[in-house]
Amino acid sequence: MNFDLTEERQMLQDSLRRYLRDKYDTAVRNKILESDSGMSAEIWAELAELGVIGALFTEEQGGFGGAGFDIAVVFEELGRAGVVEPFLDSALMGGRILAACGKDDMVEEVIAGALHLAVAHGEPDSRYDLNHVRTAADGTKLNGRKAVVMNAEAADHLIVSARMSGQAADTDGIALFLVAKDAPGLTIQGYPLLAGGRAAEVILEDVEGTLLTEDGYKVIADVTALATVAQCAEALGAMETATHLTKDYLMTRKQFGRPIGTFQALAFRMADLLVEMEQARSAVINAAGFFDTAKRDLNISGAKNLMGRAGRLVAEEAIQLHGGIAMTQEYELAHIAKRIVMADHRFGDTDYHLERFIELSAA
Amino acid sequence: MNFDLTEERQMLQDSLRRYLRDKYDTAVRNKILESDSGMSAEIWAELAELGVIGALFTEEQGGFGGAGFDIAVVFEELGRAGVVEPFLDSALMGGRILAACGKDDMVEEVIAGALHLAVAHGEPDSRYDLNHVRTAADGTKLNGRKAVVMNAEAADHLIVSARMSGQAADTDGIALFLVAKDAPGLTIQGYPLLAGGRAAEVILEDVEGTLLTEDGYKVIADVTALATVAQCAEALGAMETATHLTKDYLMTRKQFGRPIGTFQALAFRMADLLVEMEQARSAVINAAGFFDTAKRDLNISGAKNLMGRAGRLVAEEAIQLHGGIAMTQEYELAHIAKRIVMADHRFGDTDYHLERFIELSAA
Amino acid sequence: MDMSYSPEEQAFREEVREFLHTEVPAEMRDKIRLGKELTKDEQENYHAILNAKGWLAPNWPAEFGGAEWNAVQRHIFEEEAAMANAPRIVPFGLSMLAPVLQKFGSKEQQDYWLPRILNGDDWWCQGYSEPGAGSDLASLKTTAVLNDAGTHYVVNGQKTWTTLGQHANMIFCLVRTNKEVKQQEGISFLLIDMNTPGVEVRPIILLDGTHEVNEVWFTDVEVPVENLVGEQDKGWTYAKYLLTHERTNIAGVGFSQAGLAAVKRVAKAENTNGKPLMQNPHFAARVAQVEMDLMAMSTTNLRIISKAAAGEAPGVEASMLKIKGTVIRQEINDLARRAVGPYAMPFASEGLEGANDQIPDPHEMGPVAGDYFNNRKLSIFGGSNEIQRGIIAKVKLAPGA
Amino acid sequence: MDMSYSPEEQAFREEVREFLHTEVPAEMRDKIRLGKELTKDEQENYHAILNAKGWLAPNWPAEFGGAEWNAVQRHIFEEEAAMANAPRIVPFGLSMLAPVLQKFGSKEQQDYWLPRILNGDDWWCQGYSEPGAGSDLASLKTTAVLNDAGTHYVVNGQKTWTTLGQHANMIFCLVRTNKEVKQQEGISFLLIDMNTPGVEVRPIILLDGTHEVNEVWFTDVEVPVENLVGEQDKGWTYAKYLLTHERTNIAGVGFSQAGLAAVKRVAKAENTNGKPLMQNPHFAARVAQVEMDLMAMSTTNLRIISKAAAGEAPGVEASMLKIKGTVIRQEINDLARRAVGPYAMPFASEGLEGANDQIPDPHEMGPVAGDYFNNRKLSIFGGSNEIQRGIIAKVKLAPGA
Repeated sequence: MNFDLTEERQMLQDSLRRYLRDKYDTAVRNKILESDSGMSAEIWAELAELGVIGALFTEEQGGFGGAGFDIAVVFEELGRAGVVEPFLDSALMGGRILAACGKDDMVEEVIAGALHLAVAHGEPDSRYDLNHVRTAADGTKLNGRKAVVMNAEAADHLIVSARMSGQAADTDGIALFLVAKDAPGLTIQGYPLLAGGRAAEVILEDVEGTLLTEDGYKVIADVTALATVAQCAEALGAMETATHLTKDYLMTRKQFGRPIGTFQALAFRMADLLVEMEQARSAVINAAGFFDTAKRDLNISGAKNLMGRAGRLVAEEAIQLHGGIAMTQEYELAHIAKRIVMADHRFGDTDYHLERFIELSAA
Repeated sequence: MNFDLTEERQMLQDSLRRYLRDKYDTAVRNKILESDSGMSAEIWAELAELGVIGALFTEEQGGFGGAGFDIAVVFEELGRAGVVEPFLDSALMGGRILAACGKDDMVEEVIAGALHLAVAHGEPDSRYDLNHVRTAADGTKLNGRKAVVMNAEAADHLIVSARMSGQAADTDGIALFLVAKDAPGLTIQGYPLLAGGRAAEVILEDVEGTLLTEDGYKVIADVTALATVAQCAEALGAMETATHLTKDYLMTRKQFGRPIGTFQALAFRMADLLVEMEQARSAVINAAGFFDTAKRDLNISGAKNLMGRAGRLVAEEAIQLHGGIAMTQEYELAHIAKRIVMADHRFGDTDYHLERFIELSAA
Repeated sequence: MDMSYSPEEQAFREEVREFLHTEVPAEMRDKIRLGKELTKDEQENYHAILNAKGWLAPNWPAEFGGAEWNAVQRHIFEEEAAMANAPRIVPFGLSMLAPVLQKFGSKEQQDYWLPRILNGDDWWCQGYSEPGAGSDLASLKTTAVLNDAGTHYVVNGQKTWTTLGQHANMIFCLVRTNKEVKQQEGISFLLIDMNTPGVEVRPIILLDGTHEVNEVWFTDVEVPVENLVGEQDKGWTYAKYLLTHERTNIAGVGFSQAGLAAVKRVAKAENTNGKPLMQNPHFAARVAQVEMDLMAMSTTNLRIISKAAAGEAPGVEASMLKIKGTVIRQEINDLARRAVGPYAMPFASEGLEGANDQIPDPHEMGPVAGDYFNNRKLSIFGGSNEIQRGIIAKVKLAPGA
Repeated sequence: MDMSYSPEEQAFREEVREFLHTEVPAEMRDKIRLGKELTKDEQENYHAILNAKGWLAPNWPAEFGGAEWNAVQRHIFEEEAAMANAPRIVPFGLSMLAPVLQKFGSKEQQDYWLPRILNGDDWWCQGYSEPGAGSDLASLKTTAVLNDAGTHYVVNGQKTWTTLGQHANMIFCLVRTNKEVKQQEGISFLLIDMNTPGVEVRPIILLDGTHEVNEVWFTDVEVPVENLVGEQDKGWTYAKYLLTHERTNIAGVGFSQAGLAAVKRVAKAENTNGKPLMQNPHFAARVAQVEMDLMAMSTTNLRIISKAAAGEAPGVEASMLKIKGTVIRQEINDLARRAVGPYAMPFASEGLEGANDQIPDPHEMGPVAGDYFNNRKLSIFGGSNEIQRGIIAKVKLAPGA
């Protein structure tokens, strides 16, 4: 048993943390949030250079990592700094789908930071159910509508799931297609997201796609498992920042003549947050560490549910312990709290994973 | 709108509270707990004299109350003093079933405190489901087993539910029978209860009963509704005592040179308990006040669930805020906390009423 | 005990409901339902509609033109207004300043300012909070110094969290007029025209992108002595009077009922795993639990209202309601964001005109996640829930309590 | 990162499991499973079984006859022991007194007392807590005064919450030997023979009817000076060493795992509404939530154990584990009482011999409600969870933390 990071991962963590601390402070990030594209091409390129994307892929795939803990290390740091650039959706999900489908040349471009992707899978009435696909594939001609597609506007290609056969909720019969950003019949209605970045409603009308795989459900389920680990790690990083900001504030801010952190009721609540932080860290370790075992999904659902609960607690308590200042958009915690809570709306929320955990542990 | 007690109820409350304060202190009650019968015949007689039982019946039935608020007033006071005598099971449930079945002469005896009853309805595998009856009635010959029957040993008569027709979970086909304590074939295996009083496993082997009603489910359901109001009110009274004891202890007990109630973390938790006490009081008012309306069951389930949650919180926090002394059997809170938590095991627990509330509000 | 409304009260409820549905424009109520902010004009229009009916000042005595409703009537109105998605009355002039003027103001001040409030001639905002003071309100630092001629106070300092200050032309302020005495004894209550040179309003954008609150800066602002309310250095008493006096609707029962109804509507429409979300036992449990809590709190609220209608001033119960009421409202905001699933993520920014057209909102719930974050303020502002717990503990743990 | 056990550790686990199932009598393990208390003889028998194997003192250095297990081995043993329903080792002599003697005791004391602990010649209990002291342990008032001849201390005072004091023949005590100095600096560590005249043990019955703890009264009790451990007035240091030194198994992971397994077993058998309770979504949600929390805490525990095995002393993490561990165990006790429904109500009293025969226990869960109440102690004794929060806040809110 050993809970230390390997030397390589430790180096990656150190360099990534250093880079983000130096280059991605609140002012820089708030400027990115206000920009039209909602992301910084410069940051993207520099982080790719640093190896952030390469760490998300196995050596076989052309990267130098790709395991649960590699992904956890990267996304914890991105979460700590509240990074809004779509590494999770474009690089990790898009890239790993392409890797699973043998598109090695494109993966190479992804790792170099040169290719941007979007995964268009969820639909307006699918909520968090991965099997729920109504978008129809008539051969390679696609018709349907995709909901809240992350990074759709900036993507060079969309990866679109569509049904070749079966009913809306069947896991069989779902295929994945590659669709170029300028494909005729493709409409992308973009909008900003509360926690940063942009998404879009995507409408496909007789859009021509290139088949990636007919085993679409499995590929989506596997990459969603990876993405959920990443999302949990990102939330963990953000929660670390939230608790750090709160600790600092408690000992800086004075009321009634003393630091508010010396008021016992507040100090004890801070202690409770730190207890939950250890739980959250362990949940992420479990999700990452059991990734290549039969206990993968049980641990992922356990982690995502726990992060949903602990995340809400940390976000709300951090705001409450701060008081008014945390309500202002320009304060770092405002953005961080949004990242934490909005993580509950991706890849299944607290209740979704509660149910899944119950099912898996009954099995 | 008016939330004041009527003059009659106010008088009943005052005299009952005064009597119990004078005659039913911790030492008296702990002696009763240690006795073989687990109850005091003297207290029973004096409370009957005081009108406590009469208040549980309508004028039509020979009493002078019988409405939701009458029952709530009585049981709140009994709960406040941690009374273990079986007014709820023997007098209220037993008596009101007999009243519903037109046994006026027996009701008169109940009101006078002279007749003791036990309701033998639940069975070893029925949990909280009222419709679950396997005990079989072959004409008036009864065979089966009843679980955790309150007051069975002391009762002059048992009221036994038995199935005349249908499957184990049907609501139709359940009848109620009166069975004398010395009926041949009746076995009563008694034992003490953690929160005081006694119950028994009751085994019926070809026991002869007298039919009370063939509409047994409805009678049981109605009297269980009454009993649930009573149980909620009793728990409320006990919770009042728990919070009072805790408030007093916080301002009396000193540690690190000051009353522990001056430590902010403890003071705030006490404040939170008091907030929940207002919720609990209102829940009981709702359960009692909507008793004769179409919203009866919704409000009862809402109240029982809320009391289950608030009760657990109050019991656990009262113990925790006290510290070690609350762990000792002889301290008043120990008994009171048991009364509060064990209330969750009668007439459906927190989850049972959560589900019932969901069903009723979807209807 | 009697838990029903009297026939008169029921008739009043019908009248209110009818009025809100016929007189308040549907577009206005749609905006409220979708969580959009009203423009200043719309808000003033709503006030005018109520004023025409004589209902704008329910809590004012009749002598000043108020409706003189009792607590039950006010509760009925608030409940109906919330269910009808009617706007809130902007409270600063009507229920925060007016009671102070009516109790402590001079005859001249009453005659001049009160009709203007009813007619909408002034838009008032409140200048209490200061940066660095937080819950410790009495530590405020904005100073007012009487000039040598004794004609004007000269005000310097900064107020913050000034709600809707961007619309206001008048602000009532607590200012420090004496530094030599105990904090609470050197504070005065001043009425300040925001068009006076030296007053500057700077927006604060909240974490959901909304512009509700502001900073107000004062640099050598001259305020005529006629605008002092009551006596100099007695302002803290007036402000405290207000805090204990005007605590109705603190529970926000109506808002919670409306919010919960909206959540249920969505949860019946939204599907998960092939079934309506409302049939998912875990979501249903969340809804049921908050509904049971709300049913209980609603009765607590009525208990206090019924006491208030009988002339008893609510004491520490107001603090209890504040805590429970905000917890429940925030829980309902949390349910709303859960209910819409991934559609909680889009950012409907009021700041970007026209930019919201493309924001998908299939359930017409408005910016649920934004509201969730925005309403974290409920437990922070207006006496944080920690302050309320302190009040409860102080009262209830006092000897003999 | 590597979350698996090494082959050696797995082999050790197998050995432990085999040993517990073959060497520990089944009747003994049944009693534990059913929540019954062991007799003194049974407890001593268990110790003897472990001692014969050389496993009675896992944390002692080999020079004193200990097994010298590392933290991972100890964790494996604790986990297996809990799953096998093996008894707990009575810790007072073995893991509470012994480390103090080994570190601060004289050679004579070590040579005399340590073998007696292993052999079960003495049953030790702990005399720290006093009535009125509670969490403020250092305020203790029991005095020890050296007699004029310098041969004996004369002890007067009262200890309380003395676990299993009814079985003990020896007690190690903190006593006040100097009232003139700071509280913490006038305390000494004494070994007292409970058969000395003037020692009286009075039972305390806990709220579930069990007799686990006692009051111990001292009236002019003469204790030979040879029984002073270390230096006079330095006892507080020794006690604190113990508190920070011996904190393994603070999380109680094994107990929680065994408890949760029992709850699941019942919930699969118990029916509600025609289906196993385990299929009731609300009960299933309670079980799942505590299981997820336990999975995470178990990893936190392993993280700390793995650090400890590498020689790092656990710091504030021990306080965090104490809080989370007790909350989870108490939650599982709560689930157990829920699971059995109305059968939680009967009172299985140890006090009444033979009286338990008629107590129905269809699921063989033992006195679940009694255990629920009894285990409220977990968050009170051994440094209450409030004390732990204070420690965490003190460390983590310190400048630079």
